[in-house]
Amino acid sequence: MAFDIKGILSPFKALNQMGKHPHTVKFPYEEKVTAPRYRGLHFNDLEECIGCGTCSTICQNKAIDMINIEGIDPSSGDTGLRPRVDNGRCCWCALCVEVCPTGSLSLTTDYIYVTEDADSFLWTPGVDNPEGKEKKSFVSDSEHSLLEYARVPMRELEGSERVKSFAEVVLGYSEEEARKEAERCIGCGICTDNCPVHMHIPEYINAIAHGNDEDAIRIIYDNNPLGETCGKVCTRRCEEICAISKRGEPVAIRWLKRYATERAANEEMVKEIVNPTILPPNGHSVGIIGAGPSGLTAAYYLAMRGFNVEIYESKAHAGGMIMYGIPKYRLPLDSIDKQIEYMESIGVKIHYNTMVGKDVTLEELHQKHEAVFVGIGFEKPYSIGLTNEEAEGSIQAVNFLRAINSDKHVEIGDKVVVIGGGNVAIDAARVSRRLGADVTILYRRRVQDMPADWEEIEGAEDEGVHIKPQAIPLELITNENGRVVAIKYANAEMVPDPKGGRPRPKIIEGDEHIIETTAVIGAIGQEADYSFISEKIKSQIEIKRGRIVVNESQQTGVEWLFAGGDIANNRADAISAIADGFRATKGIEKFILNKEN
Amino acid sequence: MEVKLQVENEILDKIKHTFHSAEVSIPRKQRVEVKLRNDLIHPFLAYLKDTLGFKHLSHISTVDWLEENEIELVYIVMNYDNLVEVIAKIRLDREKPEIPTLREFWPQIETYEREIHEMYGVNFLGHGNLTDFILEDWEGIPPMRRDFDTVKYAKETYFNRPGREDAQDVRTTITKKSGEEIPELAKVYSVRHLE
Amino acid sequence: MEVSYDKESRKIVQAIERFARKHSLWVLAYGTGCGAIEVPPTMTSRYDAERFGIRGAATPRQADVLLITGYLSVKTLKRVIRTYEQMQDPKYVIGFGSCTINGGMYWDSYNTIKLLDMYIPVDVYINGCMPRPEAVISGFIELQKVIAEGKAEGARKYKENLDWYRANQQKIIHNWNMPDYNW
Amino acid sequence: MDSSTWLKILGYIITPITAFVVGVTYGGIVRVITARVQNRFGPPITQNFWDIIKLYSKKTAVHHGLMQHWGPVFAITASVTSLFFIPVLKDSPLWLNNSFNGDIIFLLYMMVFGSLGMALGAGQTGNPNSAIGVARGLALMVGYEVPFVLALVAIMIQFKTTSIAELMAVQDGFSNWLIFQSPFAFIAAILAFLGMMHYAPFDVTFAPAEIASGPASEFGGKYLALMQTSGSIFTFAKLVLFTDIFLGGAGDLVTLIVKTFLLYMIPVLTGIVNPRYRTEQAITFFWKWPTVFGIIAILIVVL
Amino acid sequence: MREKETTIYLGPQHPGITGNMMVKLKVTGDTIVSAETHVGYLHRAFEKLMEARTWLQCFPIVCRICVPEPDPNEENLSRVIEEIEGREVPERAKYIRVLVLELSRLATYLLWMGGQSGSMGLYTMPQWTVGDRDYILDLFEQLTGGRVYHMYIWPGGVRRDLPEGFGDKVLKVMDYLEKRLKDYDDLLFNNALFYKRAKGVGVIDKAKAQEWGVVGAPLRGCGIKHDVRIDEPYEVYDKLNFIVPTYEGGDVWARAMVRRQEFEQSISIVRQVIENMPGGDFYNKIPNPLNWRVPPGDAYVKTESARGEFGYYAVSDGSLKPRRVHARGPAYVHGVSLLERILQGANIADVSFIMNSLGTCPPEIER
Repeated sequence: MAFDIKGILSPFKALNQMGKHPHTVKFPYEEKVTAPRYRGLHFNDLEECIGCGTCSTICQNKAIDMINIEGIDPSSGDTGLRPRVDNGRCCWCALCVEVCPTGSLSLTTDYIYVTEDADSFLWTPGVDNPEGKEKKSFVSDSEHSLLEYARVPMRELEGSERVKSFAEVVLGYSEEEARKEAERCIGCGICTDNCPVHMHIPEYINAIAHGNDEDAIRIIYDNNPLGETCGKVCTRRCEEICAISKRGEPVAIRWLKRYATERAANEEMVKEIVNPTILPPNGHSVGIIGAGPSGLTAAYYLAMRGFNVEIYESKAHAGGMIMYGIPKYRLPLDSIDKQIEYMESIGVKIHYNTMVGKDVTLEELHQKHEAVFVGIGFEKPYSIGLTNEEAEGSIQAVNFLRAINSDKHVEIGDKVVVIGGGNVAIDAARVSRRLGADVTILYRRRVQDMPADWEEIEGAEDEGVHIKPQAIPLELITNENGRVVAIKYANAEMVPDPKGGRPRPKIIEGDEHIIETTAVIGAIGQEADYSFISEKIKSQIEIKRGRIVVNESQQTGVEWLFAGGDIANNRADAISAIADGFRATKGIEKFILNKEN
Repeated sequence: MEVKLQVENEILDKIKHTFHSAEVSIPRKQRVEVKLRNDLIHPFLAYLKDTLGFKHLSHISTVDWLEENEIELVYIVMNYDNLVEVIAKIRLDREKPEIPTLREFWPQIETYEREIHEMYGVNFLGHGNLTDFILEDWEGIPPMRRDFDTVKYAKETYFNRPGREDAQDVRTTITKKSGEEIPELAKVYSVRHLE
Repeated sequence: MEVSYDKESRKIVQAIERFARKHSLWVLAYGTGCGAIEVPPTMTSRYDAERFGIRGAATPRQADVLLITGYLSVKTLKRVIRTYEQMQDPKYVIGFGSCTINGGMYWDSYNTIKLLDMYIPVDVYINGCMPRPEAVISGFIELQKVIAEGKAEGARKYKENLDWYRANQQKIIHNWNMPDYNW
Repeated sequence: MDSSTWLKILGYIITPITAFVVGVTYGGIVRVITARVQNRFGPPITQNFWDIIKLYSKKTAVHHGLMQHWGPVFAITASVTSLFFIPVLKDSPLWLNNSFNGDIIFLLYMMVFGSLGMALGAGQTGNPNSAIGVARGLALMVGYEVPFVLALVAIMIQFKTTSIAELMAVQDGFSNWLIFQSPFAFIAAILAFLGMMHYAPFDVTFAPAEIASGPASEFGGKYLALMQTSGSIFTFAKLVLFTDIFLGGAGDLVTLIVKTFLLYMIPVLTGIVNPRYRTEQAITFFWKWPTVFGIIAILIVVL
Repeated sequence: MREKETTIYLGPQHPGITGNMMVKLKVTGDTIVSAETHVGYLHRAFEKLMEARTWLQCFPIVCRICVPEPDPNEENLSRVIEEIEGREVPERAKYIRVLVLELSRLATYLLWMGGQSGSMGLYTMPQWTVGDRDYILDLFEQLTGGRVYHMYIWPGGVRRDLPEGFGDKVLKVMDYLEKRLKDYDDLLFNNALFYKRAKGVGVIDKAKAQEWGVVGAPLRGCGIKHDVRIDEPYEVYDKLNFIVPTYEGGDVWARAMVRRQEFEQSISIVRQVIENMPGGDFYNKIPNPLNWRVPPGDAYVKTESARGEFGYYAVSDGSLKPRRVHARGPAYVHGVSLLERILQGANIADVSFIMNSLGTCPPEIER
């Protein structure tokens, strides 16, 4: 290659291109098909989207706003907001797509938008381009998504190991595991909506992710003094609507709470970390009946606000259902003690073994205190409604658990049948396993219909509990001593409910079986005992389906009487009771201070 | 691994032998990291270039350690014969960052120093041409310093297209609906992407 | 050369003028930002914008269209203003991509302007970061449409609101050492 | 006035218009051909008309001094005047124009006049690129004028005439074309022609990547339209001149168009596939081979 | 007689300028007495912006640092994070990264061929090469979803797996380019006028080359054989066969010849990569990007871009956001101090020509 005649003539060879057909794409008369994963304009599936705003968070251009859209109303697990993209900011990097927990957001093959109007670049994907649904190109399925859809597994005792003792089954997260799990959270806060207390979930998870466990504890204690209990046994409605759960396992909010609260090993540490501001005594006094979750919560926050709080507890130990209803392998005694002691340390007074109605009357309490909060819970079990129910060997689960938790011996033999499908039934079954019995659960409907937590059901199965679904008990068979020796049940099939409810079991005629048993434990529900309330007061309050009707600040028809927990809500779990207690705090404070003025 | 890092170790020994106060480490293959006293950077680079044969200046970087009130200068030089890169770090006082120019070693240092002067306000004594390089008529603190808030500056100086005021905060929307009250201490964690 | 046309012939002349303007868009060769990388493919064999009479012009005096290909740093803005003012009427500006509309990905940068239309009038915006050649061609087609409708009046707008534009420009260009815009 | 005068006046009107139309159309065709080599479709052939109309319709508000206004006017005057002295068609009173004895020499001056006018105009704009472009253009002119003049001198000596019409007359019949009668003069002239047409590798004057289109950099709108008009006419004039001198002229318009078009393709195709020279390289080039050929042509004639 | 000295501002609006910058030239006649580069027209304060963004959010930004060739930036940032973090990259991802890098090198060289010829008035060449580059961009679109800015390589691997039948498509384009390379040879590399223009122009002194910080093709055009791909092999370059061409002379011609040969080598590398593409994962997932912390530390990594050694220095303080990411492109030295030096004494006609041959890319100078 140099300056020679060949070099002069060589370029002229290029002229042969003249004969070739140009490779020009004759746009707009002829369109080049964009790639199947082209990153064009956004499309948002409005039905799928839950308005978590993660797209808006990840956008480094602050191009995405979450806005209210007509026709889309907030609901549980949906903020009602939808993203709007400012195409004057967007750079089509599709990070928003990669972090969308539901996969509703995607990019399309459309990309051309030309206009003279600079103000027309605000687009609400899905609203402005419904046709984008057919043109989706850059999507993020759970394989490609940047979010972590698998939960950090919780370490537990082996099933065979568990049944040997009442040692706590769940071992809790290590620091590293907790951080990793906390990092999965996208911080949207949708979960808080479903939490009865509205705990500050994203905040404390974020604090854990940042390595600030103490901040997490403080945030938890802001509206839940029984955080540790909730960390172990909460029914965690929050996880049901966790944004991550749309495509994967929800963030282990409960376990993270457990991790954080357990970082404070004893009550002094809790006090030191939480360091609550306790207002000086304001001279007012509140009486609380029942040291269950709702009563304790109300007591804690009232005490912090300077009230003189006295709790009247009929039993020897505080805690109510969390003390006596939950087996110790789920919630150890130490943990309860720690929480109670912490409360007592900030000035909550508890009168143990003081039964209202017997040792002291409600009217007396009213004399002594300006307001009274009732949180007695459901202690009286429903009867199972079978023949020979009163026979020896037929036990109520609540009584059974209470007895076991009070270190009393209950004779159940080696072959136990539990009737019911709720958490109490499972608890009773697992406790029976630990007492060495062979346990069968009879449940009317299918396994997936069981109201108990799936983790509990799995745990029970791991421990060797037989679950017999679609089995309707018919009668208890007693021996000559009047002792239950067998139970007769019939298999059932599921038939659709004519009213449109969930399918109902229907007995298959003739398909009856008998199981031999040494004890039958009934666990089909409880109710409250309102005998301590005098007729005069009873006539002023409204009791509906066994529950006292209260207003939004837990106030009953009698203005000084507040109620909470199982007797005031139909959710029957600790966190709802805590929520009631928390709300009652405000109601009581308002009531007393208003009265004063 | 020790055998493989022979060259690196030789260089490390030589540097240690010549500059006793230097902290030398080998972060990985083909890298030797040196932390130096400020006044030693001049002789150190001269030593590297003239004695050890580090002819190629790869990079000069600057890191602002606002919390420690220091500005770190990172010199990365490479030896094309044994393919090792030496990362030399010095730390200057952030209040009055001054260091003699190094432009006699490599002519292109002039460019680096002009930029560092402009972006971090480091004064290279004897440089002679510390004029505007990238910016034009810049007033105020050097923009790459960490205490310069670019978001605030941009907001004050430029315009934003209106029409986005109806944006809602997701967390606030939820709290409004549920009645949750986020305490002050938690609010810092409500913001995603914390500082 | 002032010839008084009657209304009808004035109309015909205007139609011819507009047709010629529409079909002969000379684009100033000034790559102000990163969108400039999609201009060569638009102008070369694969997309061949010359089919529409679009071609490059070396200097502002000869150019009809100024492409603002993305962000403008303050330093460039000063040159762009000067360039725009040097261009002869009728002149058009096309804003490329997000950066010209609302700052784009440099929304928090201390050195780039965010809204182009605060500084010079813009006739057509093209969506994208950066716009593909197809989008660029669509932009030109839109501009042709605007010209045919006689709505591309950026230059007039600029002249009429010169004070407002100047105020915005001088807000960020501290050292204003440019000649006056006097035509 | 007799009919021949009328015819002549008509010719004065028709010739520049034809030159303009043909020149501009050629420009359009060149753009299409270039596009085809470049693997694309290119603009419509009428594109250059729209360009020029658009340029005329542009407002022009640049003022750099009197010469800036006069430059393009000079250029167009020069090209039209040149055209008037070139017989477009053989033996046609309408198209013969003002051919007279000595018009070759006159044309040599006239063709330079336009460039000088442009140079003066561009020089006044104060744009350094223009100044450099002008300097380059003039230097290049010095380069290609040498072989061009040598070739013409050789022909003038050979046929003892300075009239184009007479030269056309001697080229009766295909084999009598000057391209065959004096090939060395033709080679020298055609190489100079490459430079004259300002296509690569001799487009140093306008080189956009170097000096932003050189002399024209400050000219927009109507000035540029004038320059383009004059360029189109001038291109046609040069093509006709070369056809007349070397290719035996043309008896009818079709022949003329075929011949000029083929001739035009030489610089065009060279331009498409070649980069440009640096100015001094270009001048060196002209002073080397083309000049040698020119001298050989003269020597052959003289000896 | 001393001629009068004139000052010429080449740019920022000038057809011959690569990107948006300005060269202030003092000339006498056609000869340049001194040159001064003025940059800053494209300064977007990337490094400042990155300090305010999380590590992942930096990715859409870094590819804008060098507009014609964004991939080395993504590669560098990914690798610098991986080095600080100690994150492993699956083998398949490494191969895909090499594929992307080499395709982008081919695209850049095609653009360069166009620029180099366009700057000397050979306008047919850019029409061809930029048009053909589009086929590579089409490949990128298939692979990454974006034509120019891919945002494809990121820490832990790549963003998406190869689409169905992608290998065949790549090989088809490679065959086409190889065929076209013959046309390019005819038009440009065998062109006598190109030789005449390029030979002896913009000479870099071989003895000074290293000291002046010359890297990439200009360095190899001086006869010095250095390439990051063999000096400090990253990804899987140590498993691929390719030669690093060198040429003596240090002028535009030598640089052009080096690039032309590297063009062939890149085609060969792409073929090898497609042939040896292993199966398995393409991505080692990072944690949830909203909570992704990179442990404290710093690292310097470099990549051989089409224009030379491209280095990234990054410092993490353990938070969600980088403390500092500093990009050092080859043009930082080439486009400023080197250009100023070798323009002295050059012809004014060659400014843009030399600039193109050095691969000056203003956006990476000022970032």
